[in-house]
Amino acid sequence: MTPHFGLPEFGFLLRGLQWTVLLTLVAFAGGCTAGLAVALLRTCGHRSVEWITRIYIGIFQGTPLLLQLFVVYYGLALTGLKLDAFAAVAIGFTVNASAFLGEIWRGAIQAVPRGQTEAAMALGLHYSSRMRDIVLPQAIRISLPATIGYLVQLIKGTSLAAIVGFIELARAGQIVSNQTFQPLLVFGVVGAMYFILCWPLSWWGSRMEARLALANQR
Amino acid sequence: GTLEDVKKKGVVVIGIQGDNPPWGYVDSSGKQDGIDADMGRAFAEYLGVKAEFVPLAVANRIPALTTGRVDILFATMAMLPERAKAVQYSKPYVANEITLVAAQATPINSNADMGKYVIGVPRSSTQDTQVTNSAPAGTEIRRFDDDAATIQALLSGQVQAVGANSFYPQRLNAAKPELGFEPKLHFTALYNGACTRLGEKEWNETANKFIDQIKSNGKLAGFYAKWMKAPVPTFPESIPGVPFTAQ
Amino acid sequence: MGYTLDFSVVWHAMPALLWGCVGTLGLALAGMTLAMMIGVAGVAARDSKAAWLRALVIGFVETVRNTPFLVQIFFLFFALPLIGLKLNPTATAIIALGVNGGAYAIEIIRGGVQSIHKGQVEAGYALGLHKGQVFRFIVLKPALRAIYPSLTGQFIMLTLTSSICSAVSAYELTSVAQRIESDTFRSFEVYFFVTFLYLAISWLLMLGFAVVSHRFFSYPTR
Amino acid sequence: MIEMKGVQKWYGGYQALRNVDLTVRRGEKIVLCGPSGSGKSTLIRCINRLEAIQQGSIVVNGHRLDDSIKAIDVVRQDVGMVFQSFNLFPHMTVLQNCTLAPIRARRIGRTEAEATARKYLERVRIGDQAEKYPAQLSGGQQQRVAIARALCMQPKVMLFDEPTSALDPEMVKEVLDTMIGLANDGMTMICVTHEMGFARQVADRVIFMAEGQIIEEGAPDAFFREPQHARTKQFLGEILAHH
Amino acid sequence: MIEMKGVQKWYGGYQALRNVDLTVRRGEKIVLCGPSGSGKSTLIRCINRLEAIQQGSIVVNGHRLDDSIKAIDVVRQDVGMVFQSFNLFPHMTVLQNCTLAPIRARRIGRTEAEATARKYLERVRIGDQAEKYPAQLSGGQQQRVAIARALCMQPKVMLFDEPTSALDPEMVKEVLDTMIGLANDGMTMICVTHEMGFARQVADRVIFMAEGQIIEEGAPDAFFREPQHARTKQFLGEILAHH
Ligand SMILES: Nc1ncnc2c1ncn2[C@@H]1O[C@H](COP(=O)(O)OP(=O)(O)OP(=O)(O)O)[C@@H](O)[C@H]1O
Ligand SMILES: Nc1ncnc2c1ncn2[C@@H]1O[C@H](COP(=O)(O)OP(=O)(O)OP(=O)(O)O)[C@@H](O)[C@H]1O
Ligand SMILES: [Mg+2]
Ligand SMILES: [Mg+2]
Repeated sequence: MTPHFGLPEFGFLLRGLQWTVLLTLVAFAGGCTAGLAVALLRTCGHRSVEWITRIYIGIFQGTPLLLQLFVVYYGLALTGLKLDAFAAVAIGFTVNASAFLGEIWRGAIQAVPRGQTEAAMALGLHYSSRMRDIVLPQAIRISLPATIGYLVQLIKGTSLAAIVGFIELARAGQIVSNQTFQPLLVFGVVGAMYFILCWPLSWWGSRMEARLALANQR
Repeated sequence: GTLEDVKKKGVVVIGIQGDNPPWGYVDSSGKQDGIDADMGRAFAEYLGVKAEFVPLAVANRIPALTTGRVDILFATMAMLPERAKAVQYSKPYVANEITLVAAQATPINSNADMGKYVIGVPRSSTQDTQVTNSAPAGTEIRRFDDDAATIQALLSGQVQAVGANSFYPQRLNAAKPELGFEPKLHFTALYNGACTRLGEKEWNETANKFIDQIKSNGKLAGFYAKWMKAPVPTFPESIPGVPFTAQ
Repeated sequence: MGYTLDFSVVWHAMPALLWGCVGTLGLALAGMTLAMMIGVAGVAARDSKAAWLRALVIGFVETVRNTPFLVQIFFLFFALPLIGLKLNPTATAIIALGVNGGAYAIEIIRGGVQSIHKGQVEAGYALGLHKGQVFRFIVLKPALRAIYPSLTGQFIMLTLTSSICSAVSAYELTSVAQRIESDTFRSFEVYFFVTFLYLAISWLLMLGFAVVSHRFFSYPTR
Repeated sequence: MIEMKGVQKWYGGYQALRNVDLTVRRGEKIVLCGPSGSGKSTLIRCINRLEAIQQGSIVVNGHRLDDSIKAIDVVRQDVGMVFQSFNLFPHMTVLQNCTLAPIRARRIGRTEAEATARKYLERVRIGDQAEKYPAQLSGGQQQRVAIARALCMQPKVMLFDEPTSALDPEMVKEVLDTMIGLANDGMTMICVTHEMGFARQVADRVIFMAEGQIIEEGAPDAFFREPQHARTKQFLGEILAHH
Repeated sequence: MIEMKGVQKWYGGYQALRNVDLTVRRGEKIVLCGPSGSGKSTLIRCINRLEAIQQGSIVVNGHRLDDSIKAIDVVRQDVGMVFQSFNLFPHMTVLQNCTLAPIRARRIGRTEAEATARKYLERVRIGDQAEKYPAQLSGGQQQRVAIARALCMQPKVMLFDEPTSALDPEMVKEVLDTMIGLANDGMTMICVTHEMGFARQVADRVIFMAEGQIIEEGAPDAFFREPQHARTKQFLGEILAHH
């Protein structure tokens, strides 16, 4: 009845880890796409559009992700749009990520010196070329550390998908802990797994940040 | 969807608990197991479709049903009048006893004694309702997300007693036999039923017919022997405030 | 499906929900205070001469930043009793929030100190000020001003993170909401409204931060 | 070539240009000077519509600048601009800096664009640096790349906004020499600068601005020898005092 | 007043000062010039111990600079420094900038410190700006505040590191005038600058550095008229070419 924490349990956690990775990838891909749109709208120059985007960002940054998932999961179901849990979570994470990434990238776009845009305009380049060839490549470089930082948040945030029934890493940990009565060991292993997933990213991010800071000093 | 939709799709979506052995839990190989899982599989077989399990946290069971995310709940749903206002119960298929469990050394002999201790319960569970109603005013009741955290809280000493179902002692003693966990107070005997949405007659009738069938053909006795190590008890003909059939 | 929205349950539960807001704000503010203390102490330790102390701080920061809050708070709640430290859920929650926020604060404050132009520090030394005086009078205020947005942003996140403290039965808005939901089964209405309450809390906090910023950090820059 | 008439420009409540009239003939070289904040940058930025004007008209090479995207496009392709702070694109090599606009805006093929770019890079004596990134060049080299980049669009007019003032003293000369070469080739130029040696050497006219207005103008010799206005005298006095 | 003997300074493996000897008498005014990277800043930063030296000795006003905090303290109170980029404290008003060090380092009372500060602010003709923040001032005004701030510590020597090179041309004069005033009052000064007019007017000696060494020195007239070294000639040629 009460197995000890052994290989099968470890395997179970690993399967949870797979879900964590998958959810992260989906959320990040969705968030990047939508976030780019948010960032562009937020810097488009039309007062009203910028304000609407700003409120959108404010709402999703100002409420817990946990509750956003609840509302998406139950709220969309009420409108008759009955998505499976995966789609609901994907939408929830995407929307949340788009707000955070949108804000990060807005900052980066605005951090590209104004002279760059002016030089591009003076050369007769249009908005699409200015963004694609001049501003975004530089903005992405500037925003990379923050973007990676957010990716780490996202990985950790996927633990909240448990509330709509996903057995991802954190939930798997709870289940195993409940079966084995070894919470410290189990949460230790779970924590270590998150750490192994996140730490290389964090490390990469801070290295990038240090390099950028160095480049800016010059 | 409707019963017809389900049959057409060939899959019935069943809400179940994911981490509450031996009722409903996911085992280490990722398979849904427990007495509720066996019930669910038997039900799917009865319909002639495949079973798809959605593991739900305690607090999500009813919303998942009412918003149509699952077709039916076999999810340790105790039959309580206030819940019957939100969901349609079937006839009972399993019995459960709600008690207050503490270590042997903890002297609790009456409801009034609960006031001296910190009591843990899983939030929004039957235990929560029972302990909240029986404990003297001012008792410190801590509510956790699920049975797992509640049991953990008792084991780690964060609480001194927990509102328990029939299986808590067994699991607590497996973890720390030296403390000799035992039921101190008996609150109520409860019966669990399958849940469908209110007003959906067809689902309710089907569930009842299914339960009648496994009671008579010995299948339920098999589940009981496997999970409860006990014979099937006699179920009441009616429970006040909890209709078994859709009006 | 026949589900009609009914927000009256939310209305009836209003007092309880508002008390939940108070609980959340209390946890958040206490957590921020602790986080700030850990942050400042951590920055000092991070640049100390003792290698072991630096390694300790780095290890602490990396561990906290790379594991989920849920795992951290579980660990604190179930592990601290093993060493005989049995804290109530509120204390656990505050410590968990403080430790989590503190790790981020260390990095943010450090960035702020580093962002101060070297010339400022040199000008201080050239005027005959000592190391401590240079930090207190010349570095601190501009550094705090530089990091104010990220620090307060992190504190807003901390406030939202406190919703996870319901997992160890701490008293705050989400746990209140879950109680109400389980009494009424009106999940969507309750969660929708509670989401709105969080929005109000975080916007209120932002307003507060803006006022503080205006009061203490409003000197003109180019 | 360029005709500004009654141009008025406000930044919010602040009037940066007051009723400016200016005509520049083809091939003419104009040097614009004046105290800081007098509106020199604003004036030349209006010519290629980096700033919109509120009143008056600007006609460049026969095209009247209005709000239409088309007019702006045509004018920007005819007008090259060099900034004080170079504004090279740091993530592109020198060659890419020079070919981007011809390829994207003029829709010229890459091979042709690169050939043109190399020609102009040679012209500013920096042909061997084509594969480097801006950060790998000295300030003077960067500014010459910026000039080549503008030339690659084969503009009819070149605008310079204090092209040497961000340079170390030792590098000023190489940039000025490049500009003198350009002037000798007959390019129409408007140049904001305080390099009075340069003004003497190439300018057809020196224009002095103060407080958003053109105060005085004249051939360099006359302008420096006997400035008419008190404001001009004061300014020239300060500029030349400690040289 | 200042005596440097056999000073050697390394940044890691790079030697920034090579065997520098320099004696400055009380009241003497020295102008230091030389190409970028030649070690001018490094030299004067060693004098108030913003940089530590690896070999040689520096004696300032009778105090030998060693690693002791006390020696550093005494010397820093005797030596005022003005930086190229002003380095005013942005979160303090002009007056607070000027009183901070007297109050904290010299432990003078606030009233007295403010009186002194106002005196020196008047002296640099900026007394009416005392309540403003640095960001609200022009570059020239900021630099004058920086000078006043240094003077408030009543130093015996003033070091200037290219005090005018971050300024717009029009503002250079006001700062140079302030420095000339200071020189005429008899302050001992070491000044890194390329303002040759200033050097001619006030310097007792001009010192030319290259590659971490003092190459040549002399009275300004002789120095500019007939520099001895090829390196000096080349440098002066470039500096003076387009003026
Ligand atoms: N984007 C802007 N918003 C508001 N005011 C501006 C803006 N750009 C310039 N100004 C103001 O317009 C006036 C003219 O500015 P402009 O840059 O044209 O001066 P300038 O003659 O080029 O000076 P400088 O020699 O310092 O470059 C200045 O007072 C300036 O403060
Ligand atoms: N902190 C440092 N670390 C390493 N090298 C340095 C440092 N500071 C200066 N150097 C090097 O020492 C040399 C002398 O620098 P210094 O700043 O004294 O030159 P400078 O004569 O003042 O030049 P400039 O006219 O550009 O200010 C240069 O080659 C410089 O790169
Ligand atoms: Mg300008
Ligand atoms: Mg220097």
